[in-house]
Amino acid sequence: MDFSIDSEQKALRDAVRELASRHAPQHGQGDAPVGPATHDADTWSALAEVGALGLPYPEDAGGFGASAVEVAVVASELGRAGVLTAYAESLVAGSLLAQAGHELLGDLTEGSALVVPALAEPGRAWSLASSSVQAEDSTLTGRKGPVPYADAASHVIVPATEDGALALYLVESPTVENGHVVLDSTKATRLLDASATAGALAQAVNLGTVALCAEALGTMDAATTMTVEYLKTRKQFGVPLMTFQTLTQRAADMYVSLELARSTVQFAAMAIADNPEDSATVSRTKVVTGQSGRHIGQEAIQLHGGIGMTAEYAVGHLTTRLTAIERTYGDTRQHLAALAAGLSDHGQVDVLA
Amino acid sequence: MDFSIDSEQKALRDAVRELASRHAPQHGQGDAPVGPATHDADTWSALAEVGALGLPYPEDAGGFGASAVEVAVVASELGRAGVLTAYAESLVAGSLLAQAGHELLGDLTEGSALVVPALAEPGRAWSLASSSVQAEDSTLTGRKGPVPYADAASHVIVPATEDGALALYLVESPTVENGHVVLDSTKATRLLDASATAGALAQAVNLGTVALCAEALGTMDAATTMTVEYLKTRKQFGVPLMTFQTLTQRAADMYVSLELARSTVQFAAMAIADNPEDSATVSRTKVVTGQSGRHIGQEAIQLHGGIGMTAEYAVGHLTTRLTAIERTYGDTRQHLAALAAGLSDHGQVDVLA
Amino acid sequence: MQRRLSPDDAAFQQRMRTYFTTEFPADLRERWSAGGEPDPEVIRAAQRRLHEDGLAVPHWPAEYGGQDWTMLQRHIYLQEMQAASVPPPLAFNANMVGPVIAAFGSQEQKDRFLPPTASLDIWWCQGFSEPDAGSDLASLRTTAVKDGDEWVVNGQKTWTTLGQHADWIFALVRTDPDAPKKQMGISFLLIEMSSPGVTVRPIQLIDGGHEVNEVFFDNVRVPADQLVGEENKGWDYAKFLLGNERVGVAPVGSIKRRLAEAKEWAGTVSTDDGTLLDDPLLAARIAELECQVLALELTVLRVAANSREGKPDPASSILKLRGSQLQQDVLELVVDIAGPAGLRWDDTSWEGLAAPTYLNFRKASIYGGSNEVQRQVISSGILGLRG
Amino acid sequence: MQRRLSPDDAAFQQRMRTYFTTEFPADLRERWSAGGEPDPEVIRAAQRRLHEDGLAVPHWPAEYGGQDWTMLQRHIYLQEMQAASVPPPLAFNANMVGPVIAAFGSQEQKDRFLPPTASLDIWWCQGFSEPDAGSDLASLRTTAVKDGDEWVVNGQKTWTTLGQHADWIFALVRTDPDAPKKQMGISFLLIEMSSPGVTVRPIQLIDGGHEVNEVFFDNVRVPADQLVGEENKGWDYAKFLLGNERVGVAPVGSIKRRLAEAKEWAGTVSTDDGTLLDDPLLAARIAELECQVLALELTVLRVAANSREGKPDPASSILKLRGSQLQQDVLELVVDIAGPAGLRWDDTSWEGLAAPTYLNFRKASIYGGSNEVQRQVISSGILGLRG
Repeated sequence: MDFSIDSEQKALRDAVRELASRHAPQHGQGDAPVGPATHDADTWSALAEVGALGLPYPEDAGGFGASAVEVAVVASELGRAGVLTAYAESLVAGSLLAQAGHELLGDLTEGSALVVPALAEPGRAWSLASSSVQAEDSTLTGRKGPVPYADAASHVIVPATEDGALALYLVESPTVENGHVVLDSTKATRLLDASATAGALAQAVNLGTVALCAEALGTMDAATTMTVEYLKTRKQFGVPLMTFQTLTQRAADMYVSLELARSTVQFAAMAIADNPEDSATVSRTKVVTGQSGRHIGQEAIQLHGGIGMTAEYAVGHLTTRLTAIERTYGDTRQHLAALAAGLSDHGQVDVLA
Repeated sequence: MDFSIDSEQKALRDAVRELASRHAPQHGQGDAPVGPATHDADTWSALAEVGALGLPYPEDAGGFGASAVEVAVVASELGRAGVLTAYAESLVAGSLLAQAGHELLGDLTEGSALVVPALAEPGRAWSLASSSVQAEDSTLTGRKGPVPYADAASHVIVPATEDGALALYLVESPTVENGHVVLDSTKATRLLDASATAGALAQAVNLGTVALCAEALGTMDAATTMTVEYLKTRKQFGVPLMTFQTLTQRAADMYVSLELARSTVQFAAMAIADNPEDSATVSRTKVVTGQSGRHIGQEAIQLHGGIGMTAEYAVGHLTTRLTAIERTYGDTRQHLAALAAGLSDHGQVDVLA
Repeated sequence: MQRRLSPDDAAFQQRMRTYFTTEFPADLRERWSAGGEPDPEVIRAAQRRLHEDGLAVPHWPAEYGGQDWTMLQRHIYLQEMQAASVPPPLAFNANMVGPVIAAFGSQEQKDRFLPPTASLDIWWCQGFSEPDAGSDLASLRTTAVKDGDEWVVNGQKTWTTLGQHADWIFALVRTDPDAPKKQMGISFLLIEMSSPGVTVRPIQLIDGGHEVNEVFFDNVRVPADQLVGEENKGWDYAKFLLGNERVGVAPVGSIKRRLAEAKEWAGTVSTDDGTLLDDPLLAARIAELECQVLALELTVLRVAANSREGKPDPASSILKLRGSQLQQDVLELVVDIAGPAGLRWDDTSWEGLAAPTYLNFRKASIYGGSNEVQRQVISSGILGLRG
Repeated sequence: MQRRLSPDDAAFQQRMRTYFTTEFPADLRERWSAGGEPDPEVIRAAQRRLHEDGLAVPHWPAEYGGQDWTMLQRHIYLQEMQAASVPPPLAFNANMVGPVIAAFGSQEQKDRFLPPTASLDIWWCQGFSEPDAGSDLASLRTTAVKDGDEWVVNGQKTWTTLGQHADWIFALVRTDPDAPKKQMGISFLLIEMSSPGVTVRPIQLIDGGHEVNEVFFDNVRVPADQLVGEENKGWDYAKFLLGNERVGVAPVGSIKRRLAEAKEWAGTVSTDDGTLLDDPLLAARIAELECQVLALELTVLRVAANSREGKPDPASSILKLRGSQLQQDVLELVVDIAGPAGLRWDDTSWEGLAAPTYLNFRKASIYGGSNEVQRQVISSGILGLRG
């Protein structure tokens, strides 16, 4: 058990930090983009250039043979700078391509293909267990969405029902309407059959979830830092806000939430590097990150007051992103329910193994 | 909809307040009784003398023809003074006797009989739906408990299984071991048969629960008042504690919790006076009271610091009582689950009807 | 104590329900119910119609459109209006500047301003907050200097909600910079937005909307008869305006409506085992919110009956504090119900509006006196905890 | 970063587990595991045994019984000890006065006190808090006045945990009443409880137990060589004592054991549909607590690796704050699992101990630096928020 990062990981962190600061959204007087991001090809190319897109895949599959630990380093820096990208989506897709041994992975890691998974469905809660898309004769019919970054994607990966079980398909140049992928006897390539799909999806989404949690960690870190800075500099009633103990005690609680999330996210990255199927650790991390993110996101705005609500100031955008992350790849309630179903599998949660 | 109390109710409140202050536990240097109460015959006689024991039953059944509103007035005053009695238990029993038309109700209201319900069972969560006690030929066999005040009770009322359904029985001079009622072919009188038992139990426990919630309200009121007083008078770092905004903001939150509970408890008393079967309102009140009671009980000790932990000081005893009330007649989780099952019965919760 | 409505109040409730659900224009209700950024035309049309029917400003003096209702009746009116998704009368008019002019204005001001204020022929906005003041409202810097029969106003206001639609602004301005306390020396001034020197800059919020604005005053000349009440007494009027209401402080009806909608929506989202409404954890959370909203509504009813009308009232802080918390909790629930569908924002579906609406209402615990200020009012004003 | 233990650490873990679960006397573990008021004989016997086996004071200097372990190994040791319900070495000896004497005491004091402190042949208690001080420890009033070769002590201490069993007390006393700051002029004095003039009065807590005491000093004469370190530097030693540990501040192992027990207990309580462990709301709450305990344990491990040993350390405040909160949350869960059975208190069943134990541990967020003090340390010591 070792939480320290090595010199290569430090170099990666520094490179991505520099990259992220260059591509960070510019706020200031006037309107700014709000809400879900659109794909930015420049940022994406820059990520490809530093090798961030291929980190966790084996070298023989077209990746760089690093692990989820490096992925978390990258995602945290993106989160800290408020840079919104399809990083988590690309990781889910990449993991699936790698598990299928598909050659598209090379294009993905180079950034020339943007591949995203199409997992959500209209009118349905988050679930990996079923899909209303039907597969027949290498064609798919049905509707998936909303699919983040579908508009910009060169390919999507779609779980589809085939003979009553789930299989995974790759669709090139998908038809997208209002963020939804529309499939109407659409030609598709089968990536994985029913025997491999559930396990592959679980592993891929574990990786994507850890990336999201790491992004959330960076986002929380930035929100906490900005809030502390604001309390130090902003004056009210003639004195700095940090004179008000009721505010500083709440900042202390934010910091505690942040540090708990930090430990858990770093551990989760190590855990799935060690065992990609460790969904229980991923669920616990999603719960801790979700709760810390909600706490920090809400308090960051509240302690800033009105300025925190504005698109001209960064902190509200961080809360926006934390809000979205908590509802991506299963929300806190769903991960708790999954963990509750497995309570009897263990006495204590073992960390030191 | 009217929350004001009339002059008779005021007179009752003043009489019970005076009584309660006379019978309130005396704290001070040295040991004090802690935890669950034992029956105090003097306090009980005093309650009988002011008519508190017979309030909610019809006059023709041996009661005083008042309602749950008056019961709540009495219970709140007992709670405020920290006087622990079998009031809620006696109300559950009395309601059952009244519904059965049993003559023992007269002795109960006079205080000459102490009748309590035996509802809990070893190894079983709170439930009114079943009983492992078996009824056969007017005898009961099985074990109930712990039964608060069983040691002092002249009679207990026991739900028992008879031909696969629940019926209610009255047992005189019960055998009690370690607070549990032990029945071994014990002679018993049937109060209500299977057709009437479930409804009667629900009504009776509704009444007892409102009394408990009203007691909790008085308890919270006292705990909040003591905490505010402590913040005003206690000095630290050379200044009164109320100089610390982080403490006064928390006192404000305690007060909000108290006032929310006050409105809800008073409404619940009116609601079951109007419709004794309104279990949804009772469950909502139990939830609000449970949450407010936990919040206020925990904060009262925390804001007092060490002194709040001692048996020499009243506030910790108030927290002890709030802790017990939250787990009596179903805890917050169970009442929430019951309400969750009924969500589709209504669009909004209607108050103004 | 009495749980039931009296026959009179029950009849009143029925009358309100009938009016709001059958007589009031359904298209206005639908456009309001859809959510998203408020449409000024909907607000205008709704208030005109309410005013025609005597229901825009029932708590005003009778001669200017008021009704002689009890506090309970005012609660019923609000509850039924919100339950039916009727756009409420503009708060700046009906609950802020109107009552101030009615209580402290000259007869000329009343006659000039109250009728168009009630009918929304004048749209008012509020000029209280300033960039460097925040919760410390009294340290405002916008000045008004007397010059003959006019005041010359210079300075800047911010967080001016819907100011871009407004015809007039009621503003706190410093008229005596030498007053011994900062709360003294402030006056309450009515300023036409079309006056030369007034500039409005909309501020974008994190949900993308533009409901608040900065308002700049550059040598704006304001006729002296537009100062309300006494010179340098503006702080008293502002306190009156911010704290004199117990009814309507907590948007109970809106919260209840949204919670009922949330249940409906949860019933439409399928899960592997049924719908979200069958999920025990989600259902328990909804049940808990119903308990808490009940407690809030009952508290509104209970304290409203003992209202000290016309005076700043710390009990209203309980309602403001808890009302904003519960409103935020219910909107957060909706984001969870929307789930993955809420990751895409749009202006038309409940899922697409869920996250921006939740984010927008983080303002509820900041604007109009932050939750921290409300706790301060409770601890000092009710509990007597003075640090 | 590396998730797995190194082979060395894994072997160490196995060695500790084997020792605590098979070599350490089972009867002591059972008597400790039963809960309720601590039995001094169990504590004495356990620490003697641990000391014999070199496991009572592993973080002390090697010459006095310490082991040259890493922070991770110390965490593993504590975790395995707590998981096996082994009574931990008395904190006043092992974690408080021992390290202070080791760091600041004279060689004579080390030789005289450290061996019996490690073996619990001296049972120490703590004389810091006073009735009128509370969180403002530095305003203590107990005085020590030099008289020849002795200090004469007068005053009163309170919240002295297990003081009724103690042989010695380490006390903060005011030796210079004229010091310019109240933190100056305090000394750290070792006093034998059998000295004439020392009186102990146990204080009953709300769970009925008597684990804390008042200690009165009436002209108690203390030899001058029982003053630790420098005169008037006692405040520094107290700060060292209260804040120099990251490992062991949060009782992670105990919390985990209790949570695992809670699951077992929940599985024995039948409901209308199965057991409490099948109840979705209760199960989700347990799962949530497991997540939070995991986050705490990982934080202990992460920050322990960067420990600034020997200096007051604000990171330990995170662990103290969150450790006490989670301990309280888990004990509250047990009260809910006990349900109606917990309404009767007894000393023998888990149900009967549930409520008094929960109530007893409300102290965890008050004693040893309240949660408010910990937040203050975090906000000023880590975040630099100085009001």
